[in-house]
Amino acid sequence: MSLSQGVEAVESADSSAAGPPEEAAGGLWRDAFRRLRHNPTAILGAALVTIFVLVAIFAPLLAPYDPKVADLSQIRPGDFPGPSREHLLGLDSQGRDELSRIIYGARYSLLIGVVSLAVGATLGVILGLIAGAFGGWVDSLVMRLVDIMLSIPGLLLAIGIAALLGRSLKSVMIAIAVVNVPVFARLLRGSMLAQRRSDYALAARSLGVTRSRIVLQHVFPNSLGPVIVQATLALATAIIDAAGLAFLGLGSPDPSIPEWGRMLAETNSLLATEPLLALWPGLAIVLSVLGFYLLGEALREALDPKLRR
Amino acid sequence: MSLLEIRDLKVHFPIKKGILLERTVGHVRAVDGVDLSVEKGRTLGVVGESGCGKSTLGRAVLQLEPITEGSVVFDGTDLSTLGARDLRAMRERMQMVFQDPLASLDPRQSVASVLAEPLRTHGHKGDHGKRVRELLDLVGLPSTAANRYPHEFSGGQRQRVGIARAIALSPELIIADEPVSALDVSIQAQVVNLLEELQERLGLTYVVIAHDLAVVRHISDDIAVMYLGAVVEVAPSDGLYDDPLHPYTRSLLSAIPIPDPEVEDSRERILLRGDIPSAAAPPPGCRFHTRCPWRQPTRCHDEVPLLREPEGVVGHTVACHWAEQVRSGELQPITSEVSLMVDAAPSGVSATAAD
Amino acid sequence: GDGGNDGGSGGDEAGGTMVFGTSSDPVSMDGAYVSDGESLRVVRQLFETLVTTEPGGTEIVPLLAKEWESSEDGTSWTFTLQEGVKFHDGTDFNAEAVCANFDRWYNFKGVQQSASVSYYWQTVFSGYAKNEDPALGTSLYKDCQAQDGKAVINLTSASASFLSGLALASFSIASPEALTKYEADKVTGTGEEPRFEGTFGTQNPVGTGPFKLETYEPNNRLVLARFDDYWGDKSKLDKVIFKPIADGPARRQALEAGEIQGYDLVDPADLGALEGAGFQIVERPAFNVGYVGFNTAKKPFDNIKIRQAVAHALNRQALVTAKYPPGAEVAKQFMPPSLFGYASDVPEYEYSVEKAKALIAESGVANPTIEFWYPTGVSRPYMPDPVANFQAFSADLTAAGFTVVPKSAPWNPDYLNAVDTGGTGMRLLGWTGDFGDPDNFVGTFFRTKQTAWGPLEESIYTDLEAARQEPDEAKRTSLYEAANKKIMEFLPGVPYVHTKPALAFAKGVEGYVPSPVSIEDFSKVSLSS
Amino acid sequence: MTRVQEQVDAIPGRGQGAAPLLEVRDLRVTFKSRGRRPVKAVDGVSLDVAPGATVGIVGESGSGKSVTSLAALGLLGKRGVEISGSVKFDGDDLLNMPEDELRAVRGKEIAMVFQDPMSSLNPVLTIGRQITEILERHRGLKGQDARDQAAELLLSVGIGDAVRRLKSFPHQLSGGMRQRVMIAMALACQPRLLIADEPTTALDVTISAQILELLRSLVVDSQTALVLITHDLGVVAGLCDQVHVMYSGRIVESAPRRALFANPQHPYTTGLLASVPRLDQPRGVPLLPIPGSPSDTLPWVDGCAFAPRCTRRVPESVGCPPALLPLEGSEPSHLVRCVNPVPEDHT
Amino acid sequence: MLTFAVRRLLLLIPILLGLSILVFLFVRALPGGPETALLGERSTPERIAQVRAAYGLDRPVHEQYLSYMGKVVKLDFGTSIQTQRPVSEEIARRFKATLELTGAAILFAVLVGIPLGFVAGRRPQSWIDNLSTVGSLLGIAIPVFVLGYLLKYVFAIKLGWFETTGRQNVAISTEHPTGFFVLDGIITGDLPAAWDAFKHLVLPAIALGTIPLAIITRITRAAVQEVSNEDFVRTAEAKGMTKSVVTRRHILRNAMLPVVTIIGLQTGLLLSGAILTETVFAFGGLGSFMASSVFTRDFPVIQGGILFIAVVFVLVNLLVDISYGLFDPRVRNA
Ligand SMILES: Nc1ncnc2c1ncn2[C@@H]1O[C@H](COP(=O)(O)OP(=O)(O)OP(=O)(O)O)[C@@H](O)[C@H]1O
Ligand SMILES: Nc1ncnc2c1ncn2[C@@H]1O[C@H](COP(=O)(O)OP(=O)(O)OP(=O)(O)O)[C@@H](O)[C@H]1O
Ligand SMILES: [Mg+2]
Ligand SMILES: [Mg+2]
Repeated sequence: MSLSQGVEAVESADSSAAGPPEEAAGGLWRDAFRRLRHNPTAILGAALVTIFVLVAIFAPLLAPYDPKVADLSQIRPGDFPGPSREHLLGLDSQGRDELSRIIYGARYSLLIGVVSLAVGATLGVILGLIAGAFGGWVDSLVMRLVDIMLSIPGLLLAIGIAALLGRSLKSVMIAIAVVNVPVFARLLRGSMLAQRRSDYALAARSLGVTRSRIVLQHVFPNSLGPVIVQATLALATAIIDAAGLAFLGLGSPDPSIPEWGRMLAETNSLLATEPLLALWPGLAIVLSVLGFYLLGEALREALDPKLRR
Repeated sequence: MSLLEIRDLKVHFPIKKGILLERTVGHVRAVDGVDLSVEKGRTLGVVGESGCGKSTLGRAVLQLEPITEGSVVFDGTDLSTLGARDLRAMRERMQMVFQDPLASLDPRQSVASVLAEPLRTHGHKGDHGKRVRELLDLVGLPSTAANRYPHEFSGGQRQRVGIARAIALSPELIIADEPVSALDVSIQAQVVNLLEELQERLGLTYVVIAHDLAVVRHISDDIAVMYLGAVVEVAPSDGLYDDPLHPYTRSLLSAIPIPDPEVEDSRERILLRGDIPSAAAPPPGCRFHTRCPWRQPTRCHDEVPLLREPEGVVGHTVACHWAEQVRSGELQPITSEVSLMVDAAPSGVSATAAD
Repeated sequence: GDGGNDGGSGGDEAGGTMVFGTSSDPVSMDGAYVSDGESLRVVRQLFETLVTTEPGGTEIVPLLAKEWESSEDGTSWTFTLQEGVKFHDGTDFNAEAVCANFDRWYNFKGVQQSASVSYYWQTVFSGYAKNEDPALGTSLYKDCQAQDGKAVINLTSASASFLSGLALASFSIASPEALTKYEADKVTGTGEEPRFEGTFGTQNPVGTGPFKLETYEPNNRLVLARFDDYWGDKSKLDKVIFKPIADGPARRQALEAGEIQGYDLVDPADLGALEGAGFQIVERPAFNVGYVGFNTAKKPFDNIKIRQAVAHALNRQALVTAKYPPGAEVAKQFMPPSLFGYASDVPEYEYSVEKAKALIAESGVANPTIEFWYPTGVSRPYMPDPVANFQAFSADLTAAGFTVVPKSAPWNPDYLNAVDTGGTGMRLLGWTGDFGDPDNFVGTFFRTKQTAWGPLEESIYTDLEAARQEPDEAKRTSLYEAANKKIMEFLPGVPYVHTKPALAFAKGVEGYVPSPVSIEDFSKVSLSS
Repeated sequence: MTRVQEQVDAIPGRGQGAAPLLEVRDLRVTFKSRGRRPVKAVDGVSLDVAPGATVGIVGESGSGKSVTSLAALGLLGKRGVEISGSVKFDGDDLLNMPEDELRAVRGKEIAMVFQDPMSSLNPVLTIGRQITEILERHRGLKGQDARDQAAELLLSVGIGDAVRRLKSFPHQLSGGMRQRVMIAMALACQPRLLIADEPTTALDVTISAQILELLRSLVVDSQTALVLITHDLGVVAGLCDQVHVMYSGRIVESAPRRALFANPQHPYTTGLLASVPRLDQPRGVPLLPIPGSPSDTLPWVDGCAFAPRCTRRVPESVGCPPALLPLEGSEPSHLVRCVNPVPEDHT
Repeated sequence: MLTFAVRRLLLLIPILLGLSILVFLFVRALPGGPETALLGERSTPERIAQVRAAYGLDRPVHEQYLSYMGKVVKLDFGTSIQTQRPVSEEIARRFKATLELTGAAILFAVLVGIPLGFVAGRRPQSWIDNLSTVGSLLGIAIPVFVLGYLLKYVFAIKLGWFETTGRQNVAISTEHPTGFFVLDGIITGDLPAAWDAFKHLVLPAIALGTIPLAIITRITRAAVQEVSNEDFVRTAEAKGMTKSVVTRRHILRNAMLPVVTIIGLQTGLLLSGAILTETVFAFGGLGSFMASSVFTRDFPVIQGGILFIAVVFVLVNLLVDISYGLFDPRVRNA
């Protein structure tokens, strides 16, 4: 049989097999994205996250008042004016507009989440990359370090680091970042080890591609899927962790910064008298965290090789 | 001189155990003393059952697996003497096609990038895009395929991409490890034909590894039958089916179903007992003796048979002490009533079944 | 709730068990080693001092000493002791025992001399027999003699505050036998780790108080039982249990749930709600001051105009109204009005943003920047919520044109450490009086030069030292009045509040008498159901 | 949305004597999941299995072989699946049977052996437990009785040292042995019908030969009806009485095996035969591949699903789907679904 | 299995060594340093020098480290600055509280999470599945301390069912032979005491157990869904097994494997949560103690405590791995 016949056959097959044009082309990620678009969970998550990000960006336009300007005149111990027409969510314990603080809070919470995640994930990925790329004793060394970090409860580690660096928003972010490092390192390394054993890595070797190139061009990008999923989830937990640190008295030394975790932590004594003040930041945290989690879980599903054709 | 010369090749994987410091407590003898040679322009088929070391052999030839002992001489160069840089350069001349076409393609690389990678790696100048289109044409894919990704193709098309990658550098030797076994039956032939066609056009030398004897026979000039890490028989393709010398080859041939009721109903079937022994602890003597229906009380269990040309046969080697006797019918397989007892007594029992 | 009385031993009507929520376990029950309120509260129930304060006041009244007299020059004090008093271990209380205790304190060595270990001895008596730290002064204490059942204590110089100081729980008389037996002084080796190896302070405190220790399970409960051989009026309660609950809101919830019958330092924000829910609120007389302190060694606080600008910028009244319970008042000077020596005509700095701005302009400091410190992890009577105070003041200062750099640290040790080493330019702090003497307020702050405050006007130091030594009550009063004026002119800080700290009790708890100096006796408390 | 079928299919396997044991009529299975186009996995399959008969179903991956058998036994679950048609076993309609009754039939009257013996055995239970549970369930055997019986079953499928083997876990056995265990389980209650879904595909040739031999001797000899699903024409050639060839959810050709191999009529069947190399033929015979891939199909409503790959494609192939009917002049039991069948002398 | 256990325990040695060095350096890097903690409010340079000498802080760090490790080997971790009692004693007592709390939390999470996840996994997209999804996401998103206050407010103060603080009514005098209060009550036959300790345990355990509950529910759900599609489940169905046998014996047992792993991984998370929970409920455990030790620079406690926690962490994971063998014969025979 002739070669041309094969070509023809395939081409004829092409024309008949091609689905709707939107499904015709695209890489792995585009494929995952396509699947995300059909997933209501992902849409809900993405919507929540989008709202969150938009609020953070446009806070100055949205907030009716300056979140830091206090007016003690209406405040009495254990008695703060609740929601009213001027202040939709009422006043906080310092006589500031709660709504404006919640709106600005999106900025700080996003900032904490993104910065701590960026730092933690980057360091973790670098460690994981080193371990996964070199293997052998380098791998053992890195992994023992990771084991050590993992054997300290995360919050305790964060407390320690925040204590070491002194009180500031920066040290909170670094503390949360450090807690994330071993998680990302281990995740990436595991996923790289699996990818390194794959046939396409072997194929690249047989082509004579250098080891560093195989690792950086093939193995590493293909190992990033779980890391990205984890990143979404870590973004969510960073906000909660910041709240925990604030509860324990670690956080920015400027208490007028409207950061949700701190706002929530500070209302713990008001829960019985002014439950609404705890409700707003609590709701904000829950919704944004929910958004990231839903997105993360949907992404996990979309990237799951088992669910791929 | 042969293009590829494999001499007493051994690949042993250490089995590690230990509490803190790992000790090697044994070896999986995946390939255990293989001698083979392939002439330029010819095709060597390697068959054998799962786990017998076919893939390991293939990878070891391409230096993708650390070699324990022996040597691989390619076009007069002993590959193990090459440094990393020279070896990489040498890879231009020998390539591999993999069993699972999807797994062997980086899911994030477009076909164009897959095919351009070898060119880039080996510093080929010129228009890579043109070469990519050429290659796609050569393996029968439309040039529109270049911008697509592996998961968007069918199995057969993916394997075409894999083959295109292998021939991108115009190698002399291609090792194809189960190139069709992951494909649907109806398209296996497409790929087999493509391989043959390319060999003709480009003057390639093939080592084709497969467990499907029929496919191997179709494509190969010579066939090596492997059992538990060792080659037990090497023969020209036509000779093997007509005149199988090794008891294992005989059983293998008889076990392969043939899509013809007439043949199936009439042919004699030699059923082997039990499973393949572990490659970590191969039986002493002849590796096959635990399952061999022609097993003899002497020699088989204590003397390792060497690959040899039995009397009266030319160009056909076999590793069996009793090859002549088996061939002449002097020795008959031990038969009994259809017995399905397969893993108890070590004695070889086989069943002849006829419908 | 019904939890409190379960399992109590009392069948008799007057008895019962009261559970009191504390913020922490006592550091030690050996009064000589402690200075924190939670420890002293327990020590008060187990031990007694020679003299004490009147219930609810600061006047000195007899306790283990029936009466006392001092020599003309005020250096020799003779205490006539109660008779028939027994320690919990059955040994007799007598003059020898008194002297043994004083000599023990006087002869503290090594780590025992650390200010954090024997703080009040240093406050009242300055030094020891052999000072190991040259910075410590000559000891006020000379010796003690037991004469005819009386204890005679000789001092090296006269001290007006000696007698009121003796009411401090740190000068509780312990059983000398028990002190030896339970190795109270065994603080492992000089120069080795400061390990309190003896069990006197942890498991075997033996005093003469109305209660004796029954069980102490750190972190869980500390149970005191009535001492049946008590020389005075025996306790009405069978038992008092101190339950540590570090978290403030958790204490409140425990009271609401009926798990405890009382707790101290109620958050002002909770007062209304608790009262509304039928709990009793008991207020201590205001005997404290909350202030914003400057370090005059640091710029820009070396500039009097800046200090004055800050004083005018702070809206103290607004803060006190918003964040302190009713009854709190804006402070005008560094001691409470109830104390003698309080001056009626100190300079006042009313809230005025304009004046503040004008003063800044006058000061010549362009764009004054202030490092403003506040503590975390602490709630004090004078600042129940430091963060709230900080935020309010910080906003005021910003409004007046200051740039505020927020600084904070955990109360202990970081914040206090930063204050003491002079690291804080401007800080939130305050003071609760230990005994009824102005020296315990202004004297503590300004009698000696302290790094925390930086250099003050020299005459303030000398004036306060003279006032302390002055034996004549009337003269002392006017000396302190003058000093207070001078201080408020110099303005080393801005006092802003005197507040009435509150305790909350469940219904049925009766007879708890709050004291300005926290000398409060649980044996007078009774439960009615 | 389906066009009314104009021609009526003949029933493959019918008319071979006794009343059929299994009677499948117009079985249709459609998978529907959110956000995807519905998949018609099985589209109007009808077939009969006579008592004691051995029936082969051949077809490529995805042709609907497994789904047919799973649907018949109610093993597809309910979510996202639409099943229509009828499946009668010994006269009882399996598709409409109450769940409990169906469970009583499965394993007892109808047993199954699946393709992958590793994943088809529960990894955390001993094989003894997995055999005895079926004895408990359907034969009321308990304790030692059940264990004795299980050991006997193991012996009967050729596993020696059965008592000890009962305590093994699946991962401790080789692939061949696992498949024997699967067969032992299937035969535990002497079912009247055994459905073996690619029972040897995952195994080596020599082991596969053992298993097929085992099936032959146990099933065929005991008059158990066998439905053998495979993609290997060689396997059916040696074992089956009647063979059904499936393509894209439909039976495209159905014949007694000798007739099928001697005279294949559907282009797909011929194509399949011509595309695999045969050991018994000279080496030089060229392979004639079927172009395209199995996923290149027309929706059935538009005609023959094989048309895109078919070399004998004629304009009529596209349009109304052809019916499954005997060709004029050939045996009535040889049915084909093609508008342009392969003439007898094609080779 | 035994060599596996021994191997894991030996792996603990490098971890502990590395950890001890890191913690040692950490403590010495803390601003202020341990001497501040010791001296408190009134420190002078002279006294600082004195204390530094007393603690050997003026010696080279490696010497300090060696002498510290010398004591650690004898299980002497020094004296707590906060409480003036031996660190080992403090840790031991508080750890029992933490263990009781975390144990109860995990029990709660497992007992509720597995059945919930199971039902959700068997009936995907049903109302109970959606409820469990939303519920578990909420559970993950609510900070532990908020939940703690909330639970107390509703169940202790408003409804009066449970207690808000501590581990047992302080008026109850009972023996504590084991240090686990509920167990102690049962052992000594003092059932009211056990009941009371239980009432104290419920709310903190729920607060702490909510995140693990959420995670276990999610994992169980996913595992059940995955296992339900496994071939061997189809085999069991084909064998005609009853529905309950299929779900229990075949699906649940296999679905437990990832759940067991997750339970092990929760240890770190639980100890983190315990810091907050113990604070809110005044539970007197190790977590809140460690946190306050960092704040107060109680360096003997920080050093000893972290080593101890690391050992616990590794042991728990070892235990999980071993119990994994109980569920999975493939691991057992490996
Ligand atoms: N990296 C490795 N480490 C240890 N053992 C190995 C390794 N690779 C292969 N083996 C073992 O070597 C033996 C031969 O394996 P190989 O993959 O070469 O067999 P094969 O003939 O290709 O089998 P198949 O047909 O299943 O692909 C097997 O027993 C296998 O388990
Ligand atoms: N649960 C399912 N959901 C959606 N589609 C399914 C499902 N199960 C099977 N299919 C589809 O039904 C078609 C027929 O599948 P089936 O498993 O019956 O094929 P088969 O002939 O047994 O193939 P193989 O040889 O690969 O086992 C395929 O296209 C498959 O993708
Ligand atoms: Mg292989
Ligand atoms: Mg199938």
